[in-house]
Amino acid sequence: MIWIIISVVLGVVMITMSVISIHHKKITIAILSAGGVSLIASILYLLMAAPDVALTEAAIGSGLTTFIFFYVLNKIKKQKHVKE
Amino acid sequence: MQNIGIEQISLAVGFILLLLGIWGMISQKNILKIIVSFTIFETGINVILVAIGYIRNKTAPILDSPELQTDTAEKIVDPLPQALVLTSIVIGLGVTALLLVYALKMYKQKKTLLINDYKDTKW
Amino acid sequence: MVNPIYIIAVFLGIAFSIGLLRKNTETFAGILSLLTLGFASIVSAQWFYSFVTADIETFQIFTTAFKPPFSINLMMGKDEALFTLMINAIGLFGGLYMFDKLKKAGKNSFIALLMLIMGLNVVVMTRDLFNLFVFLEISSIAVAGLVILTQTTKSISAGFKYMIATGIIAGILLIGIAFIYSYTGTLNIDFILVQNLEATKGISIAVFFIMIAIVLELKPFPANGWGLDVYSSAQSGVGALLSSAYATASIYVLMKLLPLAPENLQFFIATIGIITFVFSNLMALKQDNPKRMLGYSSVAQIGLLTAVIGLSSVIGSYTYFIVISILISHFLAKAGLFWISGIIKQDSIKNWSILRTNKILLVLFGIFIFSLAGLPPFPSFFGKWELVMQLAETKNFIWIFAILIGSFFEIVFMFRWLGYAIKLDMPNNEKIKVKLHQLIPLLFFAATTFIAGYYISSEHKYASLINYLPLAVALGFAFIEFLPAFIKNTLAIAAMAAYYYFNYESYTDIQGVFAAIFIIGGILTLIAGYAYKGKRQGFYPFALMMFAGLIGLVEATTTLEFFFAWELMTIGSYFLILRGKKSIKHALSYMLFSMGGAYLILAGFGMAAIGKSDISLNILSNVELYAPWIFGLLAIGFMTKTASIGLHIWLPGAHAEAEADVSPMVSAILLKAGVFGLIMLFLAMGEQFIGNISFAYILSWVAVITALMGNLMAAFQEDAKKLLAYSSIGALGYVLFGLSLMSHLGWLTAVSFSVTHFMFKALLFLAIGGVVWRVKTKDMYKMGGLIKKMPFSFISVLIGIIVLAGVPPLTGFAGKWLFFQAVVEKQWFLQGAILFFSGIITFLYCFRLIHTIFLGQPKDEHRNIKEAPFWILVPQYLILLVIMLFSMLPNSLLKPIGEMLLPYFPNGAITWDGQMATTALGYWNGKIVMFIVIGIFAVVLAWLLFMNRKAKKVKQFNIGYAAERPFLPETTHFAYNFFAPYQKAVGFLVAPGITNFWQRVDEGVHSVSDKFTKIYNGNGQSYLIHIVAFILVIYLISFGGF
Amino acid sequence: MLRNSLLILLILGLAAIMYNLYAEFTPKEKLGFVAEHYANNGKDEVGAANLVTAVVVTYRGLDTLGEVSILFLTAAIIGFFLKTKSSNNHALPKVKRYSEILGTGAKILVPIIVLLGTYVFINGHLTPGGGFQGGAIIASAFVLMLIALPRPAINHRVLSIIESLSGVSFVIIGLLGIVLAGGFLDNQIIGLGTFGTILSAGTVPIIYILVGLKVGTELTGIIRNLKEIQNEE
Repeated sequence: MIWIIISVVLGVVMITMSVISIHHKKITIAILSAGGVSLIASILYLLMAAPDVALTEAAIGSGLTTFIFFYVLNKIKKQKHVKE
Repeated sequence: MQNIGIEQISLAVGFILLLLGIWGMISQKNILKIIVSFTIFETGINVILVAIGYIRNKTAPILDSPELQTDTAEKIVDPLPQALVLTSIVIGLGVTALLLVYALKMYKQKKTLLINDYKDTKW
Repeated sequence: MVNPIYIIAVFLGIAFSIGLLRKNTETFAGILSLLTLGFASIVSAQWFYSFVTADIETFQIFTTAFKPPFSINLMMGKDEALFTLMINAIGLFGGLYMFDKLKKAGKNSFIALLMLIMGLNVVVMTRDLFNLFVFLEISSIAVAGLVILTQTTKSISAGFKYMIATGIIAGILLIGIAFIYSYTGTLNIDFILVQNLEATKGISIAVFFIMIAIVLELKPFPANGWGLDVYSSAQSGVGALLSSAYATASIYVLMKLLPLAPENLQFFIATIGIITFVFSNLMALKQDNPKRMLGYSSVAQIGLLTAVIGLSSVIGSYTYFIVISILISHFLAKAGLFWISGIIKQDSIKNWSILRTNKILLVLFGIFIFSLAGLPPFPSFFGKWELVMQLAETKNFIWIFAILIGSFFEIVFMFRWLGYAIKLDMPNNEKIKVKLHQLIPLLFFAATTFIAGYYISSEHKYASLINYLPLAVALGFAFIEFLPAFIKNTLAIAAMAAYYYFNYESYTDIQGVFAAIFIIGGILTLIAGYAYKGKRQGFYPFALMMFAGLIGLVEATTTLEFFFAWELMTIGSYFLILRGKKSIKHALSYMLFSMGGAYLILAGFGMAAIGKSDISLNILSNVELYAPWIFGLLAIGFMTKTASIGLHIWLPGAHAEAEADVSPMVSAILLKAGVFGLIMLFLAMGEQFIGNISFAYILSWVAVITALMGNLMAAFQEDAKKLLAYSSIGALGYVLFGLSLMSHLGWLTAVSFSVTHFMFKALLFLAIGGVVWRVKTKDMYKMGGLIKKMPFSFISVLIGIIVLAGVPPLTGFAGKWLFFQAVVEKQWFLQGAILFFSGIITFLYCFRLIHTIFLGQPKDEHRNIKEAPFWILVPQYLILLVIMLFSMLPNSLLKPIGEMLLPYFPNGAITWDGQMATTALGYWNGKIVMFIVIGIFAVVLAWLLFMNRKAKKVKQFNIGYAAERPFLPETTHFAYNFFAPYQKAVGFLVAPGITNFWQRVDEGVHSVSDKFTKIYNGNGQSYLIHIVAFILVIYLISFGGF
Repeated sequence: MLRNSLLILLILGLAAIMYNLYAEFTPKEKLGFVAEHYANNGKDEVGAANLVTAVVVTYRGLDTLGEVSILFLTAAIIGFFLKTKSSNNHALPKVKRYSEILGTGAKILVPIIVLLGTYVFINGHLTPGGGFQGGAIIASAFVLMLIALPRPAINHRVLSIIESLSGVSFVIIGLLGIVLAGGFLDNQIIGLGTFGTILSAGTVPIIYILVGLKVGTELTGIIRNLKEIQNEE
């Protein structure tokens, strides 16, 4: 029962974060929230007896992806600077 | 309430994420936001996949303790969807990285991130 | 045999090791990649060869030591062998074609190419759903990578759109796969199929998701903007890969997974396919950019294949044959066209005339266009034929209609393009340079197109019976194009004469008459070809192709042979017409009317074969179902060739603009093909009725109006050749009317008039052609008084118009005499009256023709003009000889024809007594009439000479103008607007209403096309919305609600 | 506004379809027949304690090969995509201010993270984790270096050699499976070893090490490429 409540909470948080990441004006917040969704998803995977997936999601989904996002964003921002 | 398990909640969450992702992709104008939405879409699919393989009250398919090594089929969750998700996540990373590089290059061309500004080929 | 797993292993091994190479080793990496692709091609070719020749068993490839469904397995069967062969071949040749581009982009681009082909290989071979997903992803990512070989804003944004769209599609596919796994416990396709899936909603939706994703991969209308953008912005080499390799693999996936789908979903898939086919071809009409046009065309072709596969439960065992033949054509031709467009590098098809600077490319271009358009002898011709036959057999007429409409649109844009390339003025003096590595793939694919066509036809029960000898001879002339024209002319005449000599005995009855018109007539007109100097490239192969088609018509015993010959004749004559000046428009409209007619014929043949065990032409004589429909379709189809009113607008331009010896070929000979078809049709099916009205009766009115209008329009022409062309329309009206009488006399006139019309029209066109050759203009008011300069031509024209006008003593009169007898006998007096009236008009234009050209004052600029070329005169006098013979001895022509007709129309025949013919209404003796007329003529001539013996000759320029020069000088010429008074009286009849009608149809279709293309607004997001909406709509339709 | 409401309708429609899938889904009580086979025989057939690894590396080895190829392909595409015209220009990037603390921290952390990653993929057949996870972890170590150090000592050439060699070795091991064992990618080229120890499950750990190396170098390569284009301007 407790796991169900936890999973519901996790689910609600994930949905909220994904709404934020889609609708928030600031792109950095959006990227971070998307990473957060991934991270919480990996907790959910743990609950569903999938440690392998959890590890992968944490390392790749929330870690590397977010990182590449920021790298590109950074790059784009710099270009904007160059232009102005 | 008794019939509801983690897998159903996860399944629901997965579907909602997937729909939110599609919503983001078709409603957001910013290319980066579209890509963010795409990652959420992918996460949704992955959650669905794992949920499909889950069986209540069973453990992870890692036979590290001796009691798991007999009658294993009765004791573990389905390892196959998990294997599929691993693949799916890695593919997702590849696609996302490539999309981001596209976005970068597109920005370099036109100095804008609005998808509406890239309508050079049409009709 | 090499285990196919080595294909994958070698691909991956080489791709991985390319990373090991140092910088500046791109060439080495490229050669390595090509070797790999070559290896893969050889392996699959080897398998395919074994499957074809040795009938070996399907080979299962297991990975790991475990059997499926526990591990992934691949399969190599005949289909897999063929499809991987195609994919590897396009990889190899596409790689070769793009070699320099890939090299420039760096060694990583070779990796992308290898990965694309490797992925598609696995996609074809794998039997595991998820494995399919993974390798499909590899391929689509590789495509996205190749799109940006040249980095422009267009290509990058197109790549982005492509990635994001395929991302969504892959996601949908993955959900479907996941739920299928959840329901069946396995991912192996074969094991899923044997489980006989229950039709619970969950399973249905899962299957729906898988199928819809596969369909979306095939880029269905309207959810395909992302694909089109890639086609139009990527390099043409990549377009070729996408169109030929990727689409081929996706089609195979659809074939593989189709059994998963319930029957109604299969039907919807087919519907999506056909809609895609029709609309994409429609939208291609508006395209100016060749690559985008090819993109639309690719999408359309794949749509057609989707439809065929979706209908496989209807089409049955023929599905495979149809799919393979259409696919192979598409595969080879689309790759070829994309490659050529990469060499030309022109963004507008209007600039494609530059293609002419390279003859080889031009020929290849033509081959690919024809192959794509489904014309013989290429594979898709047989595929489309069989498709229509099977759909007709199962009474799916709407499908036939849609397929033919779509194909027709395809013809429009393909042949407009071809016409532009061959005829438009060149923008500048640029020359096309082809590198060898670009040419080799093209040559190889073009050659394969022929081989594939031959192979496909040999697989077909009836196609294998077709006599390819005449076609082969015609194509053979393509290889001796370097010889001077007179050698080729001699060879062509010899070939035709030999063919006739060896075969004439086998032609019976009416066959024999038309064989004579076609072949002997062909030889006669070919003689005029000696007048041409130089090489005359591009003439002989097509002229002979046309004659091959005509011969094939006569010899055909099955509907397929007939249709094959019909198309062949159309191709050949299209090119002959295209050779003329200002011919782009006319040649295109000729092609469109011909193909439209051909499709009607095809549909008619299809319907006639319903319930029959074979497709012999005899089936027409015992049709049970839809007989009026079949008759109507075939009759209209044939009437496009006889240029009946409403379907005639192609003719005047086409015939008038043609070369001196081509005009008689297309006007005097080619039109008879339609007559032959109609005769065959009437003989087989007899009179058909819609309600109470006989088709023959309708036809009689069409014929009458055609005759009247044709002659009227002829009278108002300023252009001598146009006058003759319109006169042909009128004359064919007479023939049609004769047929529609359905009596012995009527048919006797029709058939004998066909022969006579050949003679006088050939004579007139040759004579006028000879005049035009010298005076360099076709406008009659610019000529005059040529009788002294060109007496021989004058005599030809004189005799020609006497026959044409049906004045005694020549053979035309015999025709007219019989004709009105037949009318009276049938008691169609109203029609008869109109015909009589139009006969009077004939006198008008005949008079004008001879008067304005040969009589009156000679023009200043024609002082030093010479007689028409000798070789153009020769056939004229040969024909004159025959005319005289037939006029003296009318029974030499009429009697045998009458005897031929006896079995069909035993009543009302003429009785012959020497040269004296007797009918129910009177008698006539050709010989005596001749002598009487000649006698009268001689007396009058003598009288005139005697009276004019004191006449004084005046110098020509004994006249003067008033001071002012008129605005349009020709308006003062007496021959200009010669029949102005008549024009005032009856001119309203010839107002270009019909031309305007077709013009409006054309504009209407194009504006619809334009409207539809607007959905592709270039916005990647809109494309995503299309995809989502597409899924939703198809779901709602196929599930009937949520 | 109209457009958005139409889009919402579209999503709602899609949601209705998804709801059907959700409502029809009944939680499973037991494994499907393929999964059951894996559960019961995986231990003897493959010898890997981590059944997910057994499935990934052996039963569905071809998928994994494809997966590795996807990353490889992505890296390759990004490679030529970002290849700039002035790639011969070896002008050193401007050295910006780098945090000393970050730099030192990175120097300490990187080996630890690499070690962790290595552990994760070496033990992939026994514990959660494997080539992909380990590779990603190693890549993140390099990412840290790329951010923290002014001129990180990552040799492009070495990276690509490791990447290629591990890829080629993967294929060769797969092919050895045909020659020496049951089929392509079969893991029983060498003995299965003792169940539950490092040296068990035949070639599974070897493959996972190769995958780990390959994934790690590929991901690093992608980021390095991004970084290079960044420095170029």
